[in-house]
Amino acid sequence: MNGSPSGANRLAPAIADAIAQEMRSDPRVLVWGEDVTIGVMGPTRGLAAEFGESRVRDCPISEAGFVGAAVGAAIGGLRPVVDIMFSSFAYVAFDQLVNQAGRMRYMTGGQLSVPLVVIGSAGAAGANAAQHSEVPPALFLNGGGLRVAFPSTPHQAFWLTRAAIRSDDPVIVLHHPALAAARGPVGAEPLELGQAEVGPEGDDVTILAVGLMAHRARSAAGKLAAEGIAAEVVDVCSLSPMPWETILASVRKTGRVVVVDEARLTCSVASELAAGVAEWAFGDLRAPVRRLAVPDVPIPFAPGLEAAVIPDEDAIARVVRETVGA
Amino acid sequence: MNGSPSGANRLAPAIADAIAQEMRSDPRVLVWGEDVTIGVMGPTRGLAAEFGESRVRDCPISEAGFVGAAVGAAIGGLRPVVDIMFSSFAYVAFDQLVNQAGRMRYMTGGQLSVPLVVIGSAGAAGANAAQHSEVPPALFLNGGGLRVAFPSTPHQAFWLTRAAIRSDDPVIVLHHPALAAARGPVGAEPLELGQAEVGPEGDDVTILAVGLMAHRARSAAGKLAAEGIAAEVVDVCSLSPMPWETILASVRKTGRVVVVDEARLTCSVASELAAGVAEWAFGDLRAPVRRLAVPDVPIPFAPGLEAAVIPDEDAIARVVRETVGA
Amino acid sequence: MSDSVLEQHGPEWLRVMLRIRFFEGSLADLFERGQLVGVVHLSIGQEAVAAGICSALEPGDQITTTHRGHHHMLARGLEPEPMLAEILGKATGYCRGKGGSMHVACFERGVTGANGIVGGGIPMALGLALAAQELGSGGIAVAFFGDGASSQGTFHETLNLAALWRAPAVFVCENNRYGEFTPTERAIAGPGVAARAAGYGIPGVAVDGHDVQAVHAAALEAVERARAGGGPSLLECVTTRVRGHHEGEENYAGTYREAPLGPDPIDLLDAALGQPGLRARLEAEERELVARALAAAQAAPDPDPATALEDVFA
Amino acid sequence: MSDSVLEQHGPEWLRVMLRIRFFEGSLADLFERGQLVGVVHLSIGQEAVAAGICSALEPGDQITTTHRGHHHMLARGLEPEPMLAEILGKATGYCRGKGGSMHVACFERGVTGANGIVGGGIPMALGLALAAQELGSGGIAVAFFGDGASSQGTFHETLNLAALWRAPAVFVCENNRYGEFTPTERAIAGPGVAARAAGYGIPGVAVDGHDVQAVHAAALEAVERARAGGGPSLLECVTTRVRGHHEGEENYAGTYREAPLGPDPIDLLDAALGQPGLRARLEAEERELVARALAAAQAAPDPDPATALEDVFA
Ligand SMILES: Cc1ncc(C[n+]2csc(CCOP(=O)(O)OP(=O)(O)O)c2C)c(N)n1
Ligand SMILES: Cc1ncc(C[n+]2csc(CCOP(=O)(O)OP(=O)(O)O)c2C)c(N)n1
Ligand SMILES: [Mg+2]
Ligand SMILES: [Mg+2]
Repeated sequence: MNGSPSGANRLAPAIADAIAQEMRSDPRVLVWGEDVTIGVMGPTRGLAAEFGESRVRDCPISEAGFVGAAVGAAIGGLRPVVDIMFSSFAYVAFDQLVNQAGRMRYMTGGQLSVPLVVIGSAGAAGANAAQHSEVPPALFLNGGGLRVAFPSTPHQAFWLTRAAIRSDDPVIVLHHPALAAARGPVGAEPLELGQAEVGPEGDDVTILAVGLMAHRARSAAGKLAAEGIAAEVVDVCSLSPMPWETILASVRKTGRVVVVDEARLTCSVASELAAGVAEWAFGDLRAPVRRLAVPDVPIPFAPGLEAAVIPDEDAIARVVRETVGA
Repeated sequence: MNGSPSGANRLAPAIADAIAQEMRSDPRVLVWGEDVTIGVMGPTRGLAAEFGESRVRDCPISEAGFVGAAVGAAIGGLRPVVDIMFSSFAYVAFDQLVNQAGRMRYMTGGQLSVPLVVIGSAGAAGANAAQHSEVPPALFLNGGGLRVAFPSTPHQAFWLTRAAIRSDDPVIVLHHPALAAARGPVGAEPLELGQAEVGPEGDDVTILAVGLMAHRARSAAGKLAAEGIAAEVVDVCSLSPMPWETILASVRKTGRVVVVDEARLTCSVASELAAGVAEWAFGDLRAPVRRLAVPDVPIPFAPGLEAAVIPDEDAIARVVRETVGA
Repeated sequence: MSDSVLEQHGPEWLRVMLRIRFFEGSLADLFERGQLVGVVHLSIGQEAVAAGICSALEPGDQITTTHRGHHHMLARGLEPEPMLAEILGKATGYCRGKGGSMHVACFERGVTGANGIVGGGIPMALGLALAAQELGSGGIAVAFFGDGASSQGTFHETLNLAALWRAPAVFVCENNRYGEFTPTERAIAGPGVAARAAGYGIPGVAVDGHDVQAVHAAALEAVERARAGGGPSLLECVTTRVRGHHEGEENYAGTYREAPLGPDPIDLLDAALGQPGLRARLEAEERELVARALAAAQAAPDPDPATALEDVFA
Repeated sequence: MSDSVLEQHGPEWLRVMLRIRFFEGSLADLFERGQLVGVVHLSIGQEAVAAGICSALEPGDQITTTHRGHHHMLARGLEPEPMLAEILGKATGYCRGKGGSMHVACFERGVTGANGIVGGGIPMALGLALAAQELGSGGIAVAFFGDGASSQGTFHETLNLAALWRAPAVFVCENNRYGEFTPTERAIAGPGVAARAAGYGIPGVAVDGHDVQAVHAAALEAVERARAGGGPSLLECVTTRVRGHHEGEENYAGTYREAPLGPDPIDLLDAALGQPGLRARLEAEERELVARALAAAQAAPDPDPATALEDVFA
């Protein structure tokens, strides 16, 4: 390992730096979105100053239109990076993402590539209420044809954004608003789409988690270590391709699994992970795979209500203890 | 059990008859959609002749607009039934379904009801290709706030459509195009949202399936019976509420489970069912829960390709045999 | 506008516009002091649109509004206390603390809902109008939305549907010349929002949204047309967003080009009324009313966490 | 239109329009005989739109089209054999049998894609135009879509974006006076599709889509404007859908009100050309060409089932 490839040491700036570096080296990379010149959400902040307001282009509020245009532009030889702000705004462009971007290569028998990146925040960050707190990766995964990454550290954010821009496939990059200012170095070792990060390591139980839940899982693991429970956290920062080998290797070692998700439980990534583990590592399981996720409710506004539905460190630790005791 | 409440003996007409009966008894029920007066997809055929072209209203091609209007109309005191044709057309109205219809009661603290029904076909029926063969229930379930039903027989179709129209919640009713002409009586015993149908019964293994897959599971069970394997099929025709009690009761009896789904595997209903079973009936499982679903590809056009990705009777029987042998 | 209209409505307009001003001002204060959760988008400067339109409505009518909708709700007659309680996430809020600033609603009083999705509430208003039409209630529906929202597909789809079906609806574009930080002319091609009505064969009128009299006159015409079965209209009210897009934006937005301020709608109305002393009296009353509502809302209990699981389904 | 344009393009127009007619006719026959899988939407009667527009394009340009797009593809120069192979689900189809009738594409030859989602391809064409603009290729993009599609939100959003950004794009609405079984006047409020262009400040022209000369003249103007940096245009070509919405519709659609037939575009052109013998010669050639292509496509192998798992990701 040599020096860091990025001076960014917080998550949203690490995304911005990855975009900037790709823009410098590849003139086909450009940025579209609402107020991306100002960079409301963070990941595009500062880019307009360097690359100008044509290459970093503010769009009218018409997500289906400009996401669809980005699909066409990607097919036509550009590599658009669209900041859709809150990932739930993708719902108004859902057909363009799932049924167009996600199908074009296949429907044309491999003729077309759609090297499109869509960046959006995912998760609750304190009183944003139901329409601005969504964690929608399961929708993109079941929708199909899309790559999905959800980094939880600046290191992951930098490398996965870079990999997303270099990918010839459409990639959704999610980032958690509560982690925008999360600090950490960008390491020299690249991370590719399809890789997970493991840490801390442990033999007693595996915690599978993403985004803010990965952060909380690491905190819970620290707490549990003090109690003598060695929890291993697999941060599934890439969801498509899903890093099954890393996940199953950890499960085979520990025989116990807790999955934590900030999405609603039903048909979630948590359920996918639990189902895969229970199908492919059944013989290694010493306890049921427990899922800890948001109950099937929209995210409420009041901070106390919001906190009541989203798994926290204590809830994670409790379920891990139950699983280890099982 | 008395006589049948419906003269319909095929699936799509059973939906139409349920709508007609509700329209007769409740003037607030009306039907919107593209060419519903002609009834392209079946579920609205014949209604315009009885109820007129204002109450059965053809809409311009603007799904977000008229689904959104139906949300407003439902809030305002009507009970709109929207035929969206192919359920994948819901992707252009996804925000209105998930983020509006599915959130309004919650966001308003229970002030508003959205008694809306959206009917759409789901599944491949021979060479409709990627954009017209979707099976999207997982998207609605993870999206949240929506009830979902997917009947596989005229009986289920009649009763679940009736329950959907009478429900004060937004309900998505899916129907499989390959089953539109499926024959069968409408029984006198009502079926409610949240109920599953079990049959054939069996002690060796449980097959969980929906829609066309439930049909194929029943055929496979017949074949397996001849081999001495007693498979029990749970037709999960209601997906929200999910009939967990019925499902888990069957699993506790058999200890072996195969889940069959016509959606892409990742984050599918199959994964949800498998995860739930593996979490809540772990101690009863004598073999891993196997999932049989569409691999993570769009549905291809050519019939031979389409058949290659969708589980059929033989594949179901094979996986059941493996599970029973495990 | 005849003087009698001004006489009839002027004092109430002034009262409600002051109420909005103080209400929103109190939120700005709370934000400043770090006592607000979530994001708030204030409507200071846009009071005349709310007052002018809502005073043309009847109790049975419904409105849908946006992330920036407190003024519409107050002008529609919602109570400051449960509104503030909602915005503070209290159990006594209109939505039991589940909605917050972007989702305040009171159906009973004709506010079906605000919306966090730009353009999301436009079709809903059409549906409310169609329900009124179908049920013969005599009611109409008004969709409030921003200039930015007029670029959304739902705007186009809804106007086409509403025009085809002669829905008793009024579509009010509150053009404050910005969508977030993007000036309208960089977001809307062509001659402007009102001009798009012609494409649907419905009336499209632009008025000075600082001038409550002008807004009201245009609203009356559109509302009467809708109620009489004459179909929908598009009304563009050009106004000024005084406080930027949302409180706290200076943390990242820097100094973007703000559009020139228009006249203060309250000053304008006050001058037109020419009743010395009225403003001062109403100011005192409304300042007091908002202060009392705020104190009560602040003293209200937080929601019981168990209620987070309620209200998803019937 | 000057006679020299007719002289220059007339015979090729006639040839391609006949090719389309025979191509589509052969599909109708196949359907009739139960030899077609899936659904086909035929373009018989609409040949002049395809011929008139595509003859105004250059090789580097791109088009997006719809569920009803065979005519555009043939006019753009795609080969009948791999098109038919695709429609028959064969391994030798342009899309290896994965796309079928609604998704034929050949990017190399300037057909980015058809679309099964009404309105879905309109923004894609904008993106292709912006890519050409950005990469300085000199190319333009054309979005073909139906009258029905003009009610979709993507139409509005795309026109606004294209106008704002002066995209080198031409938006061609092929108004065959029906969306499925709904006549246009029951789906489009106001004065019509072309009139909506004014709302975006771009040219909007309606032409007789049966008349290839009229279509071509309007196309040339729009294409030249786009290529010269003058921004997008909206072109409405009023035409006739001769065979209904899709083959086999009589199984359920009954006799709905069909719009009166317009003139046959091939007859019209033939008469304008006034070259006795030309049509008969081209008919013989094109009938033969399509027959040979069909025979070859039918003889082609089915795709290997294993290929179903390919082409999802790079
Ligand atoms: C679909 C969607 N896209 C983007 C946003 C983010 N957003 C919130 S307010 C806003 C600007 C809206 O502008 P306008 O409609 O003019 O309303 P104003 O804020 O000026 O009142 C944007 C882009 C959103 N909430 N929803
Ligand atoms: C989003 C969506 N809604 C509905 C349909 C079903 N559908 C297929 S073609 C069609 C009519 C399209 O009409 P128009 O745009 O005029 O094209 P035409 O068929 O006349 O060529 C409809 C409604 C669809 N494919 N996609
Ligand atoms: Mg604005
Ligand atoms: Mg048409």
